[in-house]
Amino acid sequence: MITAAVQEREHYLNQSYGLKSWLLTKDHKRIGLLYLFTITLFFFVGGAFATMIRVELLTPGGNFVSSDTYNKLFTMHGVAMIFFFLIPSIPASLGNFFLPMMIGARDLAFPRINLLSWYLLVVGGLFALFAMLAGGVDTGWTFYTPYSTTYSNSWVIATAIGIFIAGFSSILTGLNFIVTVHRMRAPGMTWMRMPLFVWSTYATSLIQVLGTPVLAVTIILLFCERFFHIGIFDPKLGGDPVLFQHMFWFYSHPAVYIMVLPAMGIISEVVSVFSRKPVFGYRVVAYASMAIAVLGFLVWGHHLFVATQSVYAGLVFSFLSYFVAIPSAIKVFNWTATLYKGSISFATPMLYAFGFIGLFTIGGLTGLFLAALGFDVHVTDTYFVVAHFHYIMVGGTIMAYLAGLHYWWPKMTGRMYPEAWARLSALVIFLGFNLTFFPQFILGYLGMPRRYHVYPDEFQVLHVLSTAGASVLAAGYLMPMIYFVWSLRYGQVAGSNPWGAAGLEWQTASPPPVHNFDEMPVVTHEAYDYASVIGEEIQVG
Amino acid sequence: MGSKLPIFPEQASTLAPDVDHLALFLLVVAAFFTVLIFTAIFYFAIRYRRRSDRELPHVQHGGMALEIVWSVIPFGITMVMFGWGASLYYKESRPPDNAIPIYVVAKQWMWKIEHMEGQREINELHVPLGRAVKLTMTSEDVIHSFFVPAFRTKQDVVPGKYSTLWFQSTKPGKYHLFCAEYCGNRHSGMIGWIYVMEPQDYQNWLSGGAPAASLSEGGEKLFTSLACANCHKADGTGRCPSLVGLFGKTVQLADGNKVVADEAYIRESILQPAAQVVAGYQPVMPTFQGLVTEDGVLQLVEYIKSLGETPEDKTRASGTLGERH
Amino acid sequence: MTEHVDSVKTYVLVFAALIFLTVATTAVAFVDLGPFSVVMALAIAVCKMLLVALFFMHVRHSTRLTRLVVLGGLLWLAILLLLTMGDMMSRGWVGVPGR
Amino acid sequence: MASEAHAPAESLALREQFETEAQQKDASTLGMWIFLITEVMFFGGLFLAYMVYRRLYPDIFAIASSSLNVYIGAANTVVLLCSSLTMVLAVRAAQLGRTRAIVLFLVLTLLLGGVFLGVKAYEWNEKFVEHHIPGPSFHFEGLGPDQQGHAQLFFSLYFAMTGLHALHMVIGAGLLAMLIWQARRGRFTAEYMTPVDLIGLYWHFVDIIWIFLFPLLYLIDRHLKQP
Repeated sequence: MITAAVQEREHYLNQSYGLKSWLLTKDHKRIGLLYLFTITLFFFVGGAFATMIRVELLTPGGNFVSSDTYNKLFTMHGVAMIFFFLIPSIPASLGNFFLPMMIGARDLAFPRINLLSWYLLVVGGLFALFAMLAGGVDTGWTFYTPYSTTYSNSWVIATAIGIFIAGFSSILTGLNFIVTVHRMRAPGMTWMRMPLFVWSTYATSLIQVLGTPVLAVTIILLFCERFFHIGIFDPKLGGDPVLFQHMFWFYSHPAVYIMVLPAMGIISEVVSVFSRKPVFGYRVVAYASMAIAVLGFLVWGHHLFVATQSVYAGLVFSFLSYFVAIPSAIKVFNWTATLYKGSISFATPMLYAFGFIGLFTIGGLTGLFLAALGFDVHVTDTYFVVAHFHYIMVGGTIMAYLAGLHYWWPKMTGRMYPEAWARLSALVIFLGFNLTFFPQFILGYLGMPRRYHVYPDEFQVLHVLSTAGASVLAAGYLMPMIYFVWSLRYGQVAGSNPWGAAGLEWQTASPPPVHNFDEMPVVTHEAYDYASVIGEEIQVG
Repeated sequence: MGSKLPIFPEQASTLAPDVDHLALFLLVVAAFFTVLIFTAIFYFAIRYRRRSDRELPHVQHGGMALEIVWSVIPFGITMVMFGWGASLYYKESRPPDNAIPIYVVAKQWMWKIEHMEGQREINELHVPLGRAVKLTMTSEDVIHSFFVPAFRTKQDVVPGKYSTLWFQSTKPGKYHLFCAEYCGNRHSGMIGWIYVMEPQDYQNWLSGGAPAASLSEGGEKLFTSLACANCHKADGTGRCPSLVGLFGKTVQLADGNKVVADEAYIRESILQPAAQVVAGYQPVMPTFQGLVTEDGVLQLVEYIKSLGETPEDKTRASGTLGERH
Repeated sequence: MTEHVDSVKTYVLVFAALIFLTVATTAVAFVDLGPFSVVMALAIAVCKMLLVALFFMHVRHSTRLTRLVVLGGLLWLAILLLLTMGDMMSRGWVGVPGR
Repeated sequence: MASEAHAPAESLALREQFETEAQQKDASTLGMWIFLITEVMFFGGLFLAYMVYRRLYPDIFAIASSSLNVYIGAANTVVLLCSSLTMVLAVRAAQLGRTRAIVLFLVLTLLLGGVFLGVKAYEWNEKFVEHHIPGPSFHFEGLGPDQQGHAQLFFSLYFAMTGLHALHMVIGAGLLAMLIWQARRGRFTAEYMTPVDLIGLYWHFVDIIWIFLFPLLYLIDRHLKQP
């Protein structure tokens, strides 16, 4: 290390070269990057489908693609985005890279299983891609029976197998993280000293481990019913299609929290670092993550309010749904309070974090609309729902993902991204996003059902606005793609701690050495102790 | 055509204003918190912007009092939302006793509608203004969903069972009917119109055309052609229980349970007779699954309902869901 | 490391209890207990599960974390079963088909 | 029991991401337990479907269940319990570092697992002969056409549950074979026997699943109708 020049220093990227050194790596940082490539690919696959959907909806007549194609487009958009982008997005890429570093570990507890998880995601993804190329699947990402088992003439089985395999990837990642957090923390890293990103990723892992197996068995039953013609949900035999919906949403509602909890973790990190203050109410925010993970399992029936679920079950699920709103609200209030009397920097990650808080607030509040039974009956299965979950998943998860990517980019690559371009992209994405999805709330309230290829004329103006927003949004997403690649070669060399952050991951070199730390860190103070980094204390405000 | 930019959907049922009031309340709450958060972020971000790279704000740890305030107050507000939404939902799920019964069979990709008087419509539903209407619905293939935005109501239509939806219109006109649950290739073509008519016009419409037979008359024909009466003798001497006056009664089953003889029970008894056998009888009835269409089942149900009524009642088109708790 | 080694005798006794319970559950299934036959069958199965988990899987010597994991798993299973069955059981309570 | 000399193989067993062997063993054990919890939820979905349909069609489930041979089922339960006993004895032998005993008990466990699967295959074949395989050719004697579907639901669940259970047994057998091979080469000592311990946990878990499957599938209201 004393061999001077930065380029000479050995780190995880230059320690070995060649395809084999990547495909057989057990280094969590390299696996994190492998995930990053994979999910970026699926993001653009899903994005291409989204683009075609928005082009089709420019006109009410359905004259860009056929209805069959349109149905496949929205199904494959959902499958690609949810199972192969959003669910692995933050935990498997940034989480993989930084969770061990943030708790001062050399690696995850089971590095080989970690590599296996990535391969499972790739194999699952290949099945899904095969299904898409071979002719597509048209059941909607929810695979409701009996349409998916009996009536659809598309590649349901290949897609289902792909999701099944990707599910195991998710389970193994969650298992690995849980064990790592329990058993691999550095000396002195007590639970109450863990960064909030670790807390939220831990909570996410619990959901992955407890929920995903139910999806797996549901897919097996779906497979048996479609392939062997033995009906479990078949109404012709006396089976109950609503049972499928229960089993599907037992996983798929908590899956929403798989997507958004790690996003919340990133926001906690970013808001703290760029206000240079510990997160207000650290303990409360940490416990709120756990509360969301637990309560998130009690609310799935709110997807079934008009599905012939019993009235009483509807009441119970609506009641419980409001409980899960509270920890989310607490988080938003705490982030806002963190800004108070802080030292606030407008660096790109912080701009994305502001975007997240704003959009997540709107997404969360419209969730309250949907949990209100009498109102949900009107707007369920309309564009109101579409807008709501895009505010959470795109406005929430993707904004936070980009915040995290900008925040940790210097650590991962050793290079800075171009700040001006990055700020511009944050602004463009925020504006494009709102223009795309805000009109959809109104569309839904007006009664425009989702998954419609052809629609009545009176909805056209709002659809045109939405499509216009989508093109802005698409441009916004291409910008980071371009300047990140550019920065790998031309970006400024980043120091080990460009933001003045206090986390352990910033106490080692950028890019980090193979085993993360040259010597085992010993933690002596709480997370977000900026005094130890900045040195002197200057009163502001 | 495309120049319109509507913001509020039409209100055309008794339920619509209720839903809109709830929506307004939700909107006010949401707007308040959105503005609160946005303002706070903007204000703090500008007021406390970083002025020097070395500055370090004074650390203040959380305040429990604040945490409690901003969890308890939102919780209280959400409980209002829950109570309001729940009471509306409960109201939506209980059709009034005097609602006009109409039957709906959904299939890929059309709505088949049958009136008590025998009129059949496809993708159109004519209803009289100001009368409560109760739809009993089932599907022949996949799950569909009956959605009328102007009435603010929606209900999934599931194969293998009945579901119910009711509304009472308040404004004459023509309203969209959508299928809201994705059902395959021509999902977006599975749409239609609800015509709300002045009662007089509705009567004219009902008597116009020449319906083959009323729903229960059709059921009677089926009852005869399927030879149901050979066992289900009206005087109760047959091998199977008499069906006169059955509808709406509580039936004692062979397995000791009790069940109310509603549409779902009668449907099940036709298609799966051995599932719920009446006490004192043998499970000798064959299934009619595959022999009777969903429409046919509905006709039989209506015929059996009509058996329980006195002749005067029979002419009156009214619901028979009287003795429900 | 405090590895606890149980005696062979313990294991054989547990095994004998398991065999006994298997015979008992089979025998009791032929007796008409009405609705309690399910309860009985499940109660015996739970006893057997406890024996296997506590003795064969060494839960009784395990850390608090392991016990928490086991209890957590069972709790989540209960959530899945109870909330879904809650819907199934309460269907038809308002007396309107499909509600 | 820790009196035996440190074998060099043992320190090789410590992977680089861990600080100590105790940490590694703890991590592996915790990982295994969490994996078992995912298995609980996996089978949980099947148990849920079973509960729903048994509640909807209690009589048909009782009739369909009585077509299963309760004595074979009970005997197979005993076989599986025996295999659990031999498995736990193998773990005990590993704790004491007795290599030959480990191999002996593991081989016994594998054999008993094989017997269980053989009996299961015999039962499935019987179902096949009786047309009790769900699908177009399904037919259950003595039930009306309207109840065939409900009986078919029972058998769909029967095959899904016992099939997935058997799949877990097959995987377990594969793991046992691997353990036997490693044990014969003297891989395991009193200090390093984590794989034996973990696969033991897995095997007992599969046993527990069967402990529930047996009464739920074979023993519904047997008093109604003698087999």
